[in-house]
Amino acid sequence: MSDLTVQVLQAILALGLAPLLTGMVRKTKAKLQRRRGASIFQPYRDIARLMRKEAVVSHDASWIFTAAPTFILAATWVAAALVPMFAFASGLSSAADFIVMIGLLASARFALALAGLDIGTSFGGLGSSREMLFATVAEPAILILIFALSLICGTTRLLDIAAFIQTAQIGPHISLLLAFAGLAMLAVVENGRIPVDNPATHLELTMVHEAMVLEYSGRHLAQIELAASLKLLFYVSLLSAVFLPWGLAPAGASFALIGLGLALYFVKLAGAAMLLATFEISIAKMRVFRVPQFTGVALMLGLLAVILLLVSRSF
Amino acid sequence: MLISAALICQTVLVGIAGFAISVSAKRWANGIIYGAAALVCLTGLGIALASISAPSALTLPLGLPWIGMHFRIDALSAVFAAVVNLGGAAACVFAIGYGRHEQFPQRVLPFVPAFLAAMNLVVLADDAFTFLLSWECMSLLSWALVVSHDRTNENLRAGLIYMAMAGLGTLALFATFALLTGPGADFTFAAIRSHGISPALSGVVLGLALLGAGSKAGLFPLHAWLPLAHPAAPSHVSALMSGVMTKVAVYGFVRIVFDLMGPVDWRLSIVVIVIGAVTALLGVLYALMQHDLKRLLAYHTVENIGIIFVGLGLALAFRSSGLIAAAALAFTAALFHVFNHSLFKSLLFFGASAIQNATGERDMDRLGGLIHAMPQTAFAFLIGAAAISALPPLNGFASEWMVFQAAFQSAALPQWGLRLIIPAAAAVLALSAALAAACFVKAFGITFLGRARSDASSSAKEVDRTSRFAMFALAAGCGVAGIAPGLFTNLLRPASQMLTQAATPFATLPAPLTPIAASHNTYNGLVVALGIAIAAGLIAAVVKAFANRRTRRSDTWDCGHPEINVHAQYTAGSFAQPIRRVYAAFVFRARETVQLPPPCDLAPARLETSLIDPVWKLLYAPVGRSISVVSGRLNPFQHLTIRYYLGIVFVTLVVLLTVLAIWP
Amino acid sequence: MNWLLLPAALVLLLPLAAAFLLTLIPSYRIGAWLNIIASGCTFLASLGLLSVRATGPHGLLFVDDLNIAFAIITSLVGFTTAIFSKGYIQSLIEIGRLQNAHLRFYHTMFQILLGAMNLALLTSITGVMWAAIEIATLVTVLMVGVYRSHEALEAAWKYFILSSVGIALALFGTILVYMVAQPVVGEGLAAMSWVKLAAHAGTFNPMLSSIAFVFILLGYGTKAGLFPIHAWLPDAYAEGPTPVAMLSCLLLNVAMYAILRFKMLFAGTLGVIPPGTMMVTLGLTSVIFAGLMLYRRRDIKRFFAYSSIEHMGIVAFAFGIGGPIANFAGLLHMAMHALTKSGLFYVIGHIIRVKGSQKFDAIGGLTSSHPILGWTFVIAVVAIAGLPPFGLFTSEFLIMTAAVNANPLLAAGLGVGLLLSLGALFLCLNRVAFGAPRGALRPDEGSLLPVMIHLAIVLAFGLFIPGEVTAWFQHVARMLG
Amino acid sequence: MGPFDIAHFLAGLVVLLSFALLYQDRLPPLINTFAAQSLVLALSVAWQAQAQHAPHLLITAGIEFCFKTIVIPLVLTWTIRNLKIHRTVEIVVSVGPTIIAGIALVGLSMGLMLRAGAGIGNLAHQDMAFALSVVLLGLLMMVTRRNAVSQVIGFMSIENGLVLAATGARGMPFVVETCVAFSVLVVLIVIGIFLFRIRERFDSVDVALIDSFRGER
Repeated sequence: MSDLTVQVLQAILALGLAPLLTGMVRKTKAKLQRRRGASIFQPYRDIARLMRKEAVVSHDASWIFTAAPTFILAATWVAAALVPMFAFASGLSSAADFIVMIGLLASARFALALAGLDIGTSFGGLGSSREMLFATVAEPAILILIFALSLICGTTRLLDIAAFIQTAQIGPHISLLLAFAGLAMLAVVENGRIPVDNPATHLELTMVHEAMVLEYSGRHLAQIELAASLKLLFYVSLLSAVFLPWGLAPAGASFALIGLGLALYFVKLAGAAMLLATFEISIAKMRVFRVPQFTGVALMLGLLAVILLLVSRSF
Repeated sequence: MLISAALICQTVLVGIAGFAISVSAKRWANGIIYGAAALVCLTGLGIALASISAPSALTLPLGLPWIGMHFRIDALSAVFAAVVNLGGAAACVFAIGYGRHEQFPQRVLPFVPAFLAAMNLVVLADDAFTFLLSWECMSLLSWALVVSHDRTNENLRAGLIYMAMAGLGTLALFATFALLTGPGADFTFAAIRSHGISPALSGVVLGLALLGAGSKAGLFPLHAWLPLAHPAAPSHVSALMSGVMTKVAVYGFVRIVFDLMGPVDWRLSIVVIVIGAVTALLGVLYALMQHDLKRLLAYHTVENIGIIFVGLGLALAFRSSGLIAAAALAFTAALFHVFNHSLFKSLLFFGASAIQNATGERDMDRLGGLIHAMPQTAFAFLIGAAAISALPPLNGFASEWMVFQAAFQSAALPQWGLRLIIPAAAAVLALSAALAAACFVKAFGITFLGRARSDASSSAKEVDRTSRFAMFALAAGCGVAGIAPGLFTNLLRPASQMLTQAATPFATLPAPLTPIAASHNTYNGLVVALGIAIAAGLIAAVVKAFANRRTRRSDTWDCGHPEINVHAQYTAGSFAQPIRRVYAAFVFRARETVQLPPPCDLAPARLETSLIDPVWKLLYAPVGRSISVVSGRLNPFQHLTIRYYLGIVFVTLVVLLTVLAIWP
Repeated sequence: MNWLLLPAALVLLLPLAAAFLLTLIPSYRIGAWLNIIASGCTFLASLGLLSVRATGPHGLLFVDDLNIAFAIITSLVGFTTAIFSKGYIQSLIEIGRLQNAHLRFYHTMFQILLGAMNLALLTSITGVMWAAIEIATLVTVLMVGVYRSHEALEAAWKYFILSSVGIALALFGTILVYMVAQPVVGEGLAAMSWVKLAAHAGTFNPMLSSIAFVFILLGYGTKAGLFPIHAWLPDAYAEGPTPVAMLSCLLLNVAMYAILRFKMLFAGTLGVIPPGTMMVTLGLTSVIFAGLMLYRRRDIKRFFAYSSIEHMGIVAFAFGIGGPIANFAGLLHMAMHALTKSGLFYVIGHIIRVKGSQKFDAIGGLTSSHPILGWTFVIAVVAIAGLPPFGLFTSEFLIMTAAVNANPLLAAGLGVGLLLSLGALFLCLNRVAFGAPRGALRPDEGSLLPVMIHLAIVLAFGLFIPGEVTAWFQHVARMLG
Repeated sequence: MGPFDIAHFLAGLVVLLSFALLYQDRLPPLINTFAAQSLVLALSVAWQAQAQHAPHLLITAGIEFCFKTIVIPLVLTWTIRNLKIHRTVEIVVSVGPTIIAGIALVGLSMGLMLRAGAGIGNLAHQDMAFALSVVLLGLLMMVTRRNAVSQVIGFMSIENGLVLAATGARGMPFVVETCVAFSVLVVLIVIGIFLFRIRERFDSVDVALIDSFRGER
């Protein structure tokens, strides 16, 4: 199958699977909390419902407010589409590396924060300023982790990283482990999951993401919700691509291999959902000003990984 | 001969300045002067671009009689000349409209063209004397512009501090060139290059160069004058000083350290990297604490200068270990960032001055909701803000991405010290980038979004056409440089070939930007931009097709409190509060005190925050104090009676004689 | 004697003749004109000196490249000062601060001062130079006291006592020099003539010559206003008439010239302490001290008096460092400073006339209230601050370069001093030239042309130094060793 | 005893008399001591005149004698009487330390000249040493005494030192002229004291002004 088709397939699949992942997480949480919970397809229904509703926009809103959701979704989507999910699609891999993906998410965040400020409510401001605070701690951590990865694999291109991990016999590399832990923590922070933020709450003191999108409704909200779950999917497939790339079909592989890749990918998604849900119900939400420390741990892990690598290389 | 053409341009600029002196009072003067200056700058830009690949030199029988005035335009100076003239042209075009609101045109008009000429001459100079002459003229003319609105004391104070720092820098450069030249009096760069410099001295020279160029570029802790002086000047001049003059300072550093000094020890590169990283971080932290828009922008200049110096430091480190490909990458990244910063910083200052014209306000806490009144300015400013926050697919991201790629090459360095410091520096850069994003969410959000916080901002009008044209031109530049960075890195190849003996691979559109080799990491702004566009298009189409298209305009949800006060919105201070609490508590000893009124008292509760600027507290204030103390102690010398003076003469005589008597 | 020395004779005789005439002329208007004309002729005659470059000694006079330079600067500044003093005197008469009788006296003294300074420059005998400088000093004392106000008399008296002691020291130094030279050169006039002495330079008794130089340095240094023997200078500048301040700039030069001559003699001898070291020490302390003092001044004339001390310090420093570059720079600096500073005092004279006071509190916002005067002042201050594109920038650049290569620590000290004065000068600009106008707003009558001329020359030298001048200065620099 | 010994002896006497000047604490005897010093100086100059076969030095001697030994002292005494200057010398540093300082200065000048030693005649440089010490002692006096009169006398003793030096230097030209030129200074100072009615000290023209005006306040 040609690169481009795989690429397109990935893009569509990412968009299509994102709500499913969210649904799975919710379902698992409900089960673990001894609730029946909504079906794993509930997110699709929500989005459809929102699409059907009319959009309510404040008098004070500017074009930023209405344009932001589309841009956010688009940027996140491009980022997600560039992550190898089930096969090596080198079609656009030369266009963007790990840093670019982070940059794309940063652009999305920038737009979201502006949208939060656009109405001029204190909720929006609160959400934006906290979101940006989290970002300031998260981004250096991510960069250091990328640094560690590039030290291990000699590249920052996700495809090559995945390929390297898949083929090279590095075994259980301690720095790799550290990097994994760090990235996982960052994924939690970036997606505003418990303990950092609670996507299910509407209690103003605790919410960050929800505070920014409080004013949204109808199709705008739908796009934002979709973007949120897409971001989650992005991180899950990122982690799986970097740290368990096994099963990724090589470029130009046969349908069989791609099918295998797909199957494995679903398994990975389900596993990730399980893990996330378990993690979330087993921990309490923390205070806003503890979050930088939480992220700081990730940063430390990254630095530790780098230093270990340097030591192992120089001696 | 290109160089002579360039020099003629400068002469014309000086001529325009002279003409401006006589006519500046007239109403029509503004347009003509700035228009002419803009044309000359565009010509200069053309010359610069033409001479990137065709260096040329010229010697005039001026200056020091035994060497004359040497001028030369090579790959490096051509790049910087291009930056200078581009920024100059933009500023002049902007000023055609903006300058009409100038209060004292006769204090501004004559100096701007001369200032441009001086900056050009710095870049073109090819001997130490000419370089320093133009350098100091540049400082002097910009000082005149800083104090052009001389009725406010802070402007005068800013001018004073600026001039003192400039003097310090110039003296440092005197010493630098004196050491480079040696006892002889042949100050031509060629001669300096020929006899090189002893390794023992290279450390001193680098330190002096950092002092000299850094004080003008705004390296920490020499940046103190910058946020005072840049906002004090008329806004298009602020744009010139921030966007262009700091780049001339960078040029001075590059010329001295990369070109004249010859090989540099790797230990010295650590100094540059560390200073750069510290500057970047503290610059953006300072910026976050501001609520004056122009001062915020000035502090961001400090941050970006830090990023540039990190790039230069990396280049030095790689070059000292012979990793020329990596060195070329780092060097190109730094120069590319120089170019990008000049674009978006000018753009942002234009936006700020447009706001100042429309509202008469610089304090963000008295603005807000301007996007409704001035949509086009808002859009241009948004582009600039996104670019300076290093967001793809704009140009700021492209250059910072290259810096990061360069940092990733550090694994190949033999010195473990560098291999430990460079990742840390990279992390600091990422942190400052994230903080910059936060800062510009604040700057744009508080200024343009939300609801108007004062009548001034609610009754604002869009600025005139030429000003908008200048802004959009620069915004377009940011876009193009972000989508097709290859176009610009190609222009930098001769310079990097000259100074690092290597260059980044030649980029042909639509091929991606390749730092080292095509097999390695690459970034294609075009594809990313297209991807976003296509995705957005698809989404929009889908939404249009399937979603409910009705939109109801209604009031903001007020949580049940009717008519929310505009002051309930987040302000610059409150937006920065979490960041202040996390970061500034340590750096600036930020303290918050809440005073709640006693129960049943309707007085408002007060939240007071206090910041302490460590640099002023620990460096500048003591100097000033010691000067006044010492001069105070010595002052009585002026009030003595004749007999005491005779006593002094007597003592001096006896002391000298005694010295003679006991001298071995 | 050789007809070639005609210009030299003229330079000396013209002022004396003029002085004699001026004593006879009652009307101060004619007097002022005559004063101008005489000074003008003297200036032309001094230009004539260029034609007799480097002809050896002729009796009491001799001309070489070194003293031509000084003579020309002296008579040029004397000329412009005369022009300035005409308008200045007019205004003083109108205020009634001076009477006609004083003016007769004043003009006579003016010419005598010029003549004495030229004599000190052109004579070939150490003793005659001493006498000439003494006369110049006494005349300056009388001119400083011409206002008869308490402050003026105080200043004059202070100046008088201190400089008489200085003169005594200088005389003792001169005698010592004779003692030093006598065994080598032989008795009589020979042991006092520059040429003979210069011929035997380097063969003198080192200890004795060091002692002699100490006395010379302190004696003439008092005139040159070097720290710590500068005390008279600010008072004399501030309390005397402005033209006197302008002429004092010249007296400083003359004193420095004397010191230089003696340094040339002893530089060669392996003195116990080389003369250069002493000059560098005094110069550096003067620069830093003056730089600090500038911050405490409240009187514009005193302020620039201290700036003069600073610049003489720089010059002494440069010559102390020695070597072709530093000496060249020292000469350039001296010339440029004389021109710039006298021009500056010219502007200040106008400012004081406009504002009717010389206190900073009463002067402000000139660029707004009197644009031309204000901006001229700004330019002059920029020039005196050693900023481009003016001549002092070139000289300071060369001095710093030489100093860095000679001894970085000294260079650092000089840098501190320069920085201090730079800050003070711009502080002064903020007070005087910018901000809201303060003080009286009388219109400024009288032309600023002479200042323009001075500044134009300084500007020209900042950008382009004519080849002849260069060769000439370089030759002098080589003479200075 | 040889010619130089006498010159030497007279020069030593002059130094001794400078010490005497330092020692005096009342004005009239101070003036008289100065007159004595000038007299001795005149003698030594005259001696030098015949020793060096330089008749013009006799003129100098004459000037010294008439002017400094007779005229000036008379004028000063007259001044004291007319201006009602009270007679005690106001001393800053008391006599004892001053004398010790003076001795130190003489030692200094001796040391300097001895180091200079070679080159100039053996006795000539001792004369120089004496002259130098007279100059220094005169300065010391000007610095440590407050009265205008005593300071004038200090200044004139400096001049004595100069004359001693000038005449000590063999065949120095312009000695006479120099003496005249210098005496002009002295006269001017004395006139100044009259003019400004300086009673006690010439720190300031007008004592009342010392506080109001010094440099700037």
